[in-house]
Formats: sequence, C-alpha cells, structure tokens
Amino acid sequence: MEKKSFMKKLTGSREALLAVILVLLFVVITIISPSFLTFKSLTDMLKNNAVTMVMSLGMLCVMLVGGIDISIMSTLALTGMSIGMLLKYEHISSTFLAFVIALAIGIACGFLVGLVISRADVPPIIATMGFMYIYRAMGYLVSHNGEWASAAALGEFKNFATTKFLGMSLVIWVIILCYVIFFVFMKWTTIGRRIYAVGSNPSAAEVSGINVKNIKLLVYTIMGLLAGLGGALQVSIYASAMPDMQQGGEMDVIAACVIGGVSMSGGRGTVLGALLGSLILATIAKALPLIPFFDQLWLNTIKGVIILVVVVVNIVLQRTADKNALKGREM
Amino acid sequence: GSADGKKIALVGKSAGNAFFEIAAKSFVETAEAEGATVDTVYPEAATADAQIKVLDNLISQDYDAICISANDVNALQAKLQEAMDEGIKISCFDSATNPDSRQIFINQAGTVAVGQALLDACLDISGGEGQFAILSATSQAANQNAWIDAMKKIMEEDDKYSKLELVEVAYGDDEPQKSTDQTAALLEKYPDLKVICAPTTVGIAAAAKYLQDNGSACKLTGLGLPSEMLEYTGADDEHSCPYFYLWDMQGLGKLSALTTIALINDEITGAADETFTAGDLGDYTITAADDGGTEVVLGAPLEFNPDNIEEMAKLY
Amino acid sequence: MSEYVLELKGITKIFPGVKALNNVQFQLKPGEVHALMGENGAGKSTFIKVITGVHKAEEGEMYLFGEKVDFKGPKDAQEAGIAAVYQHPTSYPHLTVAENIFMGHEIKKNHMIQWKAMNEEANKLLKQLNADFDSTAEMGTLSVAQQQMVEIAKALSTNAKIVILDEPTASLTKRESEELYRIVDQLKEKGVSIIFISHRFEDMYRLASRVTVFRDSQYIGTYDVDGITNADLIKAMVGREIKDLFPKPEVKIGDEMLRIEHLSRTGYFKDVSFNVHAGEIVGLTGLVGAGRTEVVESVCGITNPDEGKVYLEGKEVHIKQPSDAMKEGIILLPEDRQKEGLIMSWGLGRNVTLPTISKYAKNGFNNEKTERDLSKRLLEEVDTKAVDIFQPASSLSGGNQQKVVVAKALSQEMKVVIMDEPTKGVDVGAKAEIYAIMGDLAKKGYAIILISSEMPEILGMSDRIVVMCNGRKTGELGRGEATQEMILELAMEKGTTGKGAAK
Amino acid sequence: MAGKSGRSINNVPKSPVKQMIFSWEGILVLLFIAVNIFCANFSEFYNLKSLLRQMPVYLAEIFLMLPMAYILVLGEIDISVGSIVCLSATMACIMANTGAPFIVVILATLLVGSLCGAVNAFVLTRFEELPPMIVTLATQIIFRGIAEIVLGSGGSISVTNTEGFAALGGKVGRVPYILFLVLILGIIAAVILGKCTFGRRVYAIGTNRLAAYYSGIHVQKIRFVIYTLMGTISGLCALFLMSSSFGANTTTGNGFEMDAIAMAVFGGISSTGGKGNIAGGLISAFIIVCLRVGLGQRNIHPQVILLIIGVLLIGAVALPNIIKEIQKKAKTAK
Ligand SMILES: Nc1ncnc2c1ncn2[C@@H]1O[C@H](COP(=O)(O)OP(=O)(O)OP(=O)(O)O)[C@@H](O)[C@H]1O
Ligand SMILES: Nc1ncnc2c1ncn2[C@@H]1O[C@H](COP(=O)(O)OP(=O)(O)OP(=O)(O)O)[C@@H](O)[C@H]1O
Ligand SMILES: [Mg+2]
Ligand SMILES: [Mg+2]
Repeated sequence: MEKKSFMKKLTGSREALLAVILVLLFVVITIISPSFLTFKSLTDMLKNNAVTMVMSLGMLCVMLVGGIDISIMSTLALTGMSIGMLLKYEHISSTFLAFVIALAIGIACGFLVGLVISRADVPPIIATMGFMYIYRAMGYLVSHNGEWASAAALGEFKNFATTKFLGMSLVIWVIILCYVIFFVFMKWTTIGRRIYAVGSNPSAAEVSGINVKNIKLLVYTIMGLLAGLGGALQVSIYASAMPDMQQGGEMDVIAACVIGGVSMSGGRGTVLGALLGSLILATIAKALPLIPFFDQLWLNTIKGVIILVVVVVNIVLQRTADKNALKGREM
Repeated sequence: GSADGKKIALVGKSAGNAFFEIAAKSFVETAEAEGATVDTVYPEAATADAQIKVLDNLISQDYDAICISANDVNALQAKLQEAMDEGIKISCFDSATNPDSRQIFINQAGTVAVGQALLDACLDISGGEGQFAILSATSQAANQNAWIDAMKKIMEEDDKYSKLELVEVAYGDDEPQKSTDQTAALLEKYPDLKVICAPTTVGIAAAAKYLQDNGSACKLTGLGLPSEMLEYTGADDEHSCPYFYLWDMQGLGKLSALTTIALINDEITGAADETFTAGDLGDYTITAADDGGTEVVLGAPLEFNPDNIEEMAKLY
Repeated sequence: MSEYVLELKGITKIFPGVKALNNVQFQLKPGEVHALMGENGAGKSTFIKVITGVHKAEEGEMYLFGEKVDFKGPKDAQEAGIAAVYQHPTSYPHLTVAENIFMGHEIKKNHMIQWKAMNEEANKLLKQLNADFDSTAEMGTLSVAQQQMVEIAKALSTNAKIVILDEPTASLTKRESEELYRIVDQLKEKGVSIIFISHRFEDMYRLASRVTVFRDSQYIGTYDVDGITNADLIKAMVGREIKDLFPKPEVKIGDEMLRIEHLSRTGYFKDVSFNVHAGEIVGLTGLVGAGRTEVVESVCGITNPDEGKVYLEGKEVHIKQPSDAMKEGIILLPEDRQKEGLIMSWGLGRNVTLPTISKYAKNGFNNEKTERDLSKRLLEEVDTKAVDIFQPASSLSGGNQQKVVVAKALSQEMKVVIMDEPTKGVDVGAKAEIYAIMGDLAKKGYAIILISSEMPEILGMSDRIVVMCNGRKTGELGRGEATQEMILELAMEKGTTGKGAAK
Repeated sequence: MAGKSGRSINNVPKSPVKQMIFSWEGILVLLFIAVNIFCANFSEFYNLKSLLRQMPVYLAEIFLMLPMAYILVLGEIDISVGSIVCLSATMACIMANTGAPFIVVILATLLVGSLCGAVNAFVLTRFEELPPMIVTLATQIIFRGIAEIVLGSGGSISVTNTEGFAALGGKVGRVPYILFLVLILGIIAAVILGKCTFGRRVYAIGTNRLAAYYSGIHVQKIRFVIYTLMGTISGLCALFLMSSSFGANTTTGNGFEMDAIAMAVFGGISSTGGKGNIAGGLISAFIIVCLRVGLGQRNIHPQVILLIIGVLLIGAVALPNIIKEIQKKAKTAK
C-alpha cells in the first residue's frame, strides 16, 4: 500500500485548504497593516472572539448529529444576565461560583432543548427557534426589563478576563483548554465517536445499539454548557451584562462551523475545522477596521463578500483537488 | 393633578434599554403624580417597522398623547400624522422624528451644546493639539450623526481647534465586540492618537475598558452612563476616561412628561416661542430646532468627573 | 445443553398494517450454515431483526443455548454473541473502515481509543478477507462490495458465536462471492453457526446444509439441502412452479438503436464503445467497480463524459442532463433503487408518474385521476405486491420496489432501456417476472442494456455480452460463444487491485 | 400480461374530508378559533378596527412566508430575505423620489428583489455543494450592506412622492387591498404547490433530490426559479411596507426571515423538506398575527409575546409527538 504524498494530503484535506486560506488572509492583512501580526494584536483578536470560538465547539457537536441550534445566544444572554444580576445585587461575589452558576444554567437550558429535540422529536430548527424566543425573554425578565449590570457592579468577576497567566489572558487559556479537551474528546473517546456515528448514519447507529436519543440530548446539553460558558466569558470580557447581548451572534457561530467544513447534514466536521473556521471569521472581524481604503460604510458588505468568497473558493479548490485525484487513477 | 384621567403612551426604541428605562421611570412617576395613566410600550425590535406596528395598535386605543423615542426620522411620519389627525398629541424625546411627524421634541441637550462640550473635552484632554477619533454607534444613528456634524462644524469655524485633527469616525454598531475591534484598530492605525470621543453608551464603555486594560496613553471622553463608566473614570493614568458627559436622564423623563401633559391640556401647541412651566424644573421656552421643527431643550449636558461620578452612579 | 444454539418459537411481528411474521419458528444447530429463503417481503429481514433485538416481537419466545432470552435492544444481542450483517448497509460513510468495524466495541485503554491498535487489528481482519483496501480509508469512498466486506469484518471482530448474513452476495459478482464463501467456510470451521439469507440458489447449494423457507410471513418448512430439488424449493418459496427461469424470447434483431463511441470520463472509464440494436438485449458485465454504472450514467446525462459520442438511431445526440435522455427515449433504471430510483416516503402511484407527470397535466395542473389509473395499470402490469397505490414505497420489499422502478420506466416513451442490476436482491419469482418483462420489451422492439453481476442472468438473458474491467471494455461475446470462464477471464484481465488503496 | 397473479391494486383515495379533520391543518384551524376567542376575551380592544389597521405590516410579512414555504419544502432555507426587503425598499424610495411613474417604481423594486434572489440562486445552483444557510447568511450581510452604502450616513430615506404608495395602501371599505392580494397570492401559491406539476417536482426534490434528478427533473432550474421568486416577493413585501412607512432605513425588514420561517414551520412545513403545504402556512401565519395583535393590544411586553410564540411553536410540534408516543406505549403494553 503506497503512502499518500504530502502534496496530495495537503490538497486532499479540507482543513489544509482552510489553513491555506487563513495564511493568505494573514499575509494580505499584514501587508496592509503590519501591526496585525503582533502578539498583542493576535491575543486581542482571540480574546475578543472568545465567545464565538468556544461556542463553535458546541455547534460542531450539534451539527455533527445533523442538528442546528439557533437558541445559543439567548442562552448566553440568559446566563450572562443571571450572573450579572446576582453579582450586581451581591447575592454572590465569588468568580468561581459565578462560573459554576453560569455553566449550570447553560446546562439546564441545553438539556431542555435536547429533551424537546430527542424525546419529542421536534425538528432542531423549530425547537431552537422557540427556545431562542423563550430564553431571550427570560433574559429580559431576569434583567428586570432592561437593567444592565455594568463594570462597577461586577466586582472581582470582571478581573477574570484581565488576569494574565504566562502572558496571556485567562480567557485565551479557557479557549485553549476547551479546544484541547474537545480535540481529545472527539477523537479519542467513544462518546465523541458516537456523535460522529449518529450524524453519519442514525439508523445504523440505532441498529448497532447506540442510544441515538441520548447522544442528541448530550450534544445539545454540551452546546448549552458552552453557551453558559460563553455567557460568563462575555460578561467578564466586556465587563457588562445586557439582556440583548450577542443578538444574532448565533449566525457567526454557525458560519464559523460551516466555513470550517462542518457539514450541515451531519457526520462531517472536525475540531480543527471549527478552529480554522472561527479563526477566519475572527481575522476578518479584526482586520476589516484596519484596512484603510474603505469607507466605514462599506465594512458590512465587504465582510459578507469575504465570507462568500471564502466558502466559494473552498469549494472550487475542493473540486480541483477531486479532479486531480481522479486524473491520477489508472485504468 | 392637571392631567386627571388622561392616557399617555410612552414608546421606547426597544425593550431592555437601560438608558430608556431611567427616563421612562421618571416620566411615569411625573405623569402619574399629575393624575395621568401611562402605558410604556416597546416594539419587538429596535426598528421602525416594529414601531409602526406599535403605533397602529396605539392609534386605535384612544390615547390622549404619544411620547416616542423614534427609531427612524422619517419612517413613522404616516402613522404619527394619522395619530395627530385623530387628535392624539405627539411629542418626541431622546430621538426625534422629522418636524412633520411631531408637535414637539424634548431635546436632552442642544445639539450644538453637546457638540461643543465634546469638542472642548477633546481639546482639553489632548492638551490643545493632536489627533483624535470618534467612535460612534452605527453610521445611521441620527443623534450621533447630528452631534458629530456639529463638532465638525465648530472645528471649521473656530481657530481654537485648528491644531486638533479628526482622523476618523469609526462605527462600533453599539456592540461591545465590534466597538473593541474598532478601538484597537484606531490605536493601531494612529499610534499618536490622543483622544477617542465616543458619543454612545455602549461604545464608550467598550472603548474605556479596552484602553484601561491596555494602559493606553490615549484617553477617552464622550457620552456615557455614570454607572457604566464608574470603573473607568479618574484623573490619573490608571483610568482611561478623565471625564465625560450625559444629560439629566431623570430630568429628561420629567420634562417629557410635563411637556406632553402641557400639550394635552392645550397649554402649548408646540409652536416656537410658547412658554410653559414644567413644575420644579422651571420655565421653558419652545425654540426652533435645527431640523425646522420645534423643541424644548432640557439644558446643558452634565459633566461627570471623578468628583461627582460616585454620587451619580447611584442614580443611573 | 440443548440441541440448538438458537431456537425461536411462535414469533409474530406486526408493523402498522402489516403482519410481517406470523407464528414462525426456526432452529439453528451448532456449527451449521443455515439458509433462510423466501420471496421478497416474506419477512426474512424482519425475522433477523427480531433475533438481533432491533425489533421486538409481539409474540413468541427465543432460546439461546437452551436458555430463554429477551433482548431489549441490539446491544443485548451483541453481548450475547450474535453478530449480523444487515441487508441495507449499516455503515457510517464519514468514518474510517477501522471505526466502522469497531463501532460499539472500540479498543480502549484508560477510556481512550487506541487508534493504532484498532487500525492494525482492522487491517488484520481485512487481510483475512483478502480485502484490497486499508483500514484508514473512509467508508464512503469504498465500492458496495468493499463496504460489504467491512460489514463482514465487523461481524468477525466481535468473535460472535452466531453470525447472520442478510443477502451479502446481492451486489457481489462471482469472484467476490467466492471470496465470501471462503470466509464462511473459515467461520464454520471455527464452530460459528451461520444464518445466511440469499436469493441465489448457487449460494445455498454451495454453503448451506439446511434451508428454512418463509412465505407470506409464515413458516413453510425446513429442509436438508442435499435432499431437495430446485423445483421443490421454488414451489415452497413462491407457492407455484416456475418452468423457465430465463424466459428469453426469440426476437428478430433490428436496426442499430444506440451506439457509444470512445466514451471517456476521467477517473471512471476510458474509451468505451459498443452498440445495441432494436430487440436486442446486451449484457454489460464485469467485476464490481468496473465502471459499468458510470458508463450508462454518462450516456443518460446523470454525469457528463469528457470525450466520446453517443448516437441514437444513427444520429448523434447531445445529452446534458437526465431529461434530455428521457426526451430521446433512453431510459435508465438506476442501480440504487432506494436512493436514486424511488422516493421512499411517497406513495407508489406518485413514484410511478414522477418522470412523466407533465405529460398528463393540463396547463401545468396535475391530472390526478389519470395518474392514479395509469399507475394502477402499470403496477398491476408488473405484478407488484401492494395493497394500494398510496402506500409508501418504503413499505414494500426489495423486489417489489424494483418492480415499481420498472413500472416507472414503463410510463415513459422508450427506445433504449438501460437496467442497472435490476434483479439485485430480488426473489426467484419476481426475478422471473422481471425477465419476462424484459423479454416483452425486447419483443416490442426496444433495445435493452442489462447490467448485472450475476453470471446465470447475463448468460441466460443477453444476446451479446460486453465485458468491462477497470474502466475499459475488455471484450464482447456473442450469445452462443460465451461461457462463464470466458467472461471471468475478460473481467479480470488486468487484475483489480488498488482501487480502495488509491484513496 | 397484466397481473399474473391477478392481484388488484386499489387506487381510490380515502375521503379527503376525514383526512383533513385529523390533519395538522385541522388542528391549526381549531387553534386559530381558540386564539381568537382567547384574544377577544382577553382584550376588550380586540376589534376589527384595530386589527385591520395593524394588518398591512403583518400581511407584508405573510407574503414572504409563501416563497419561504417553497424553499423549506425543498429542504433549504433563505435567511437573506429581510435584507432583500431592505435593499428593494431603498430602491423603491429612490425611484419614487426621481418622480418616475409609479409603475416604473413597482417594476424597479421587483427587479431589485429578483436580482438579489437571482444572486442567491446563481451561487446556490452553480455551487450546489454549498449549504443555503451559509450562502444566504453571506448575502444577508451583503444586501443590507449595499443598502447601507446607498443610504449613506443618514441611513434613512423617505418618500417625497407618496401618492403611489398611498394608493397601494388603499382600502376597499375598511379592508386593505393587501389582504386580498395576500389571499390571492396565497391561493395561487397553494395551487401551484399542491396541484401543479411544478409543485410535485418541488416536493420530489425536497424528499429525495437524487431520485428527482434521476427522474429527469431539472433540479437546479427549479431551485433557481424558487430562490429568484423569493427575491421578487421580497420586493413586493418592500412595496407594501412602503405604503405604511413611506420610507426605508437600514433596519427595514430586519428579522423578517425568522418571522416567515416561524409562520411556515408552525404551519407544518418541515424544515427538512418534502412536507407541509401552503394552507397550513397561511393559517398559522394568521394565528401568529392574531396572537401578536391581540396580546400587543393589551400592551403585553413584546418579549413576553415572543415567549408565548416560542412555547406555542415548540408545544404545537411536540405535543402531537408526545401523544403519539404515549399511545404507542399504551398499545405495546397491551
Ligand atoms: N419498518 C417497517 N415498517 C413497516 N413495515 C415493514 C417494516 N419493515 C418491513 N416491513 C414489512 O414487513 C414485511 C417483511 O419485510 P422483510 O424486509 O422482512 O422482507 P424480506 O423477506 O427480507 O424481503 P427481501 O427479500 O425483499 O429482503 C414486508 O411486507 C415489509 O413491507
Ligand atoms: N461514491 C464513490 N466515491 C468514489 N468513487 C466511487 C464511488 N462509487 C464508485 N466509485 C468508483 O467509480 C468507479 C466505477 O464505479 P461503478 O459503480 O460505476 O462501477 P460498476 O461497474 O457499476 O460497479 P457496481 O457493480 O458497483 O455497480 C469505481 O472505480 C469505483 O471505485
Ligand atoms: Mg430482506
Ligand atoms: Mg454499478
């Protein structure tokens, strides 16, 4: 059995293509604005996109089983607002406790979503659209209709994001930790592989004795957990909790996954892909204001065009790679 | 009170806006003290479409007056005119509609006055010369655009500001994340930037946090909520914002309520040069607004500085 | 210890509206290969799924090694030492071969999957099976036959005491089937008991010592293979006699209808030319993955060839998409009836009229009455075993689904009919009927291309046989001259290694 | 050689009336009645006058539900419609302000909408591997972005020449034209989807795209037409929106796609494709509108209204499933 050549591997893998695109983006941006490629600028970028980056891991799991979750930013708002209010009214003051509470609320929210989807057979888009409204409304109710928890009210908690360990903000360590955990979880644990199996062929999974319902329940709970974590991070990073935070942000998370090659019909996608996808989006967000030749009015349009170009270029590259692979086949 | 049995609808830009809630609370208290009932109504989203639905609903419910903070200058015109035709009094506060769709605008602070205050702050903080940038909400935000235009106009007309250079107007879309990116980009693009002026509450908080966390030499001023800015306000280098402005939100709610009641009671019609007494706020004269309509101006913007911020943060 | 490894008594399984199994029984002796036969829809697969705990029987008892068992789910059966290869592949196309094999019983250390060990173990299993692909290949890129092999490896990997194979040879050619026989023999030697379902008599004769027949959800009988004749078995299975298994009518061969010249598609096939005349049945055969499907799909516009020309009745035709082919009268019965041929959740009637719906429509409005009448007529013409035209296609057995595909083709105006594996997984009775339909079509003057991996079928039905190997045409044989050996030789001309490995 | 075994296959359909009562649409009709009784009781203001006044903006959104239903039946999604509405509304205002005859304004608006739809359609059919969600997400940003550029820093434009739009917003008696138009278009959309060849093909694609392709259906052509039509109808929606707001801004049409999807999905049109019909979508649209209007009239907080709709959305789909499950369990227990 001959080994695949390195070049073939490179052009054959979706992640490699994405990495190439990311590097290209980096090069172009650095040429335009040299300060982009500094440690500070890059850590800034990671920190400012922590929420999307962390949550795309959950979305990866959800999309792997062929689902989707558009309620996540409502969950984020609910958890963020809850701990915000708890801190503001001094019911709690410990950062650790705040994180625990945020995760717990997130898990509860995700679990409920998972229950409705796995046990009552409600299509994910409907269920999560419903919960998007419900959790967002609950966020407003928790905020006593529009109160904010601002920096001064957040006490110690906001220091979490500014505390540094080995020169990097704790937030970045959280991202790294999440990615490492998920990388191991998705690749080396049976449950991780079950998630792939369920997404790849649910009826086969059923027949081979995998509890499909529980796996679905699990992925939405994981998503909830990460949304809870996202809520805590959001509040900590921006030192402010508002009931309408991250409205519409779920699309960024989904886009990160899709750009990262996660299939919307399930079964296909990797942690590395999610990472590259969210990094590409983060880079675009970070770089756009740096580009001097555009009027600020154009930024949104350019962002949209770049996303479109990235996904289309990816498909074109993929097609070329497939064609080359076919050409190499002897007959 | 003077408004016994009257019904007033107070329409916000969207639900969950702390800024609006403070004014609304004092609006309701004031109006109820006068004997009126107030319904606070929120559109589903911060869009003109959603406000149109709300207005459609309100018009058929026999309100005596609607006081609205508009999401769009022009889009509500048809509905508001319809309301006025039905005899409902229309006042605007916080964010105005065009002159044809209102009887009066209760202006939190004169546009020029705000522009002047912000520009003076920039001049003062920068030490009289150097680069400064503006971090606004969205490129379409009417209030912010008016203030920015006022600032630009003043700069052109007065030599005092000739050494100040406005390098860029950036937009953070009132999202913390985008505002942070924009702030970072401004610093990277203009290393010599001395001041950022953020005339929007979300933007100023996000920028303040970024500057303070990074110990940047660039300072900040603008319009913000004292409770949000408490952490960042101080005269020393530890803090990113020496001082900033806002108006008296409670006063705005109160004045809006009293002006609206004056409209209902036909004490005023909304024409320029009419005068009325707004309880303990004193006497007010209706003046011509920049957009060709009329307004009452609450007063000069309030300055929040290290001396008064602790106090004010308790209020809002 | 009981005489039987596995014994089932009085099993009844009811699906909404269908009694799939009615009081059936079954005994499996240690170390035997036991064939299970019966018409399509007789309930064989359902029976298997009852054994493996996928379905729960309404009534009946099951004894494993003499002990009564009651499986709550597939996991219980797996743990009890029963492994099954199901009729419809239960693989995970996005995962690697190794993972497919070890799904559910991964090799772990400290709760971590040991990829290296697993890949090696999987490779060992694959080597046992003489497979030509690596365990790290992605399942979805394998051919049907290769996937089938993985399924078998999966069953082997559990060290099961009972292995069930549900129509494992349906999509295999002769050579690959031989491979499978060898594996089954190996298993038997190890003392594993095997239940084997197939519609091919040669499989049964070659492997099984006993055969159990089901018909119409009922148990008919269990026979010793040595003591039973073909005719008896067919009678037991279909309840009537079938005189001629390959009813090939004598048809006068007419003008050339379709000619393919130097057709190539990069990576799939190269320089393929052949023709077919009116009234002629041309058999297209070769090993699995030889590219037969790809050639006819290119002719029918499903894909587009890179080079080459297609002539219909002497005129060159340019076919860009399936509808062009249909307009020209070139009709394809696709290989995968569940994915390409039918809309499984739709009623039979709608499936039949799908390609031709606009023909009966008035001003774009569907003419439902005509549609219903037409689909009833066509479905009866091919003798579909169905209650009404509204029942979903998924509720039919494989053979009957194939008949619906034929009915669907019949609704169109045809000149050339291309049937890709039309009898895959179809029972003898239905097969004979499909051959009869094929003969009828030839008699009516249509040109027919029959793709098949089944040697008797190719030899029995075709006027001319085109053999392909590895994407090239390797030979063409007349009806008189062709023998199994000659075809096999052509089909393996260049050897067939390296396809999976290239991935 | 008909029927060797002489088996006969039934081809007489079951009574449609019976099917209808037990169908999702039947349940929706009951729900519609219930919601109306509930709202009428709940709100003393729930009267025709107010309902009719609020109709136009809501009805304009129902327009969007119609093509969205087709897209959902295809098993796809289009989340750029809100932005298409925004861009075509902007175009409508600009054209109207040039003083062009109103018919030109209408045509130009529809054209802009169709063009936007065609852009989606082009990318989606040319690169069919791309998931519609991500493509329309990108164009969602792009179309609104273009509107932002066109509108400039003001971010808002108003119609100076309101005559035409006022006429669009006209009424027969008290009933606005748009209600008739929604019903007519609804019926047309329902008939095409339910009774026409085109509709059958859409279902075929949504249920099994591959089989549809093998059956000679022009899958990409049909997708192209539907996405383009989605744009055209968004243009129509924009026109009617103008008849109440007489102006466009950068937030026009924001979130309309979600409303349209919610209406369709609540009406039993599955997001996984191949299921549902326009009737269900229309009834559910009216249920949602009545709820919003009814609760809105009581000045219920909009977030609470959304909460109620969210619960209803989930409950409506979950309950029948749960009941079925319980029934099945009860049966096997017997
Ligand atoms: N999940 C199901 N739901 C409803 N009916 C089913 C289901 N599975 C099978 N059936 C029905 O049960 C009967 C037996 O089907 P089964 O698949 O066991 O037949 P089979 O003997 O395996 O046929 P084949 O040889 O075609 O594979 C058929 O009538 C089939 O339509
Ligand atoms: N899903 C797939 N992905 C990649 N390659 C494939 C796929 N399916 C088939 N192939 C390859 O395409 C070539 C032709 O396959 P094709 O299915 O046309 O062969 P065939 O002779 O019709 O065999 P079969 O008996 O399986 O129908 C083979 O080399 C095969 O490995
Ligand atoms: Mg079977
Ligand atoms: Mg084939």
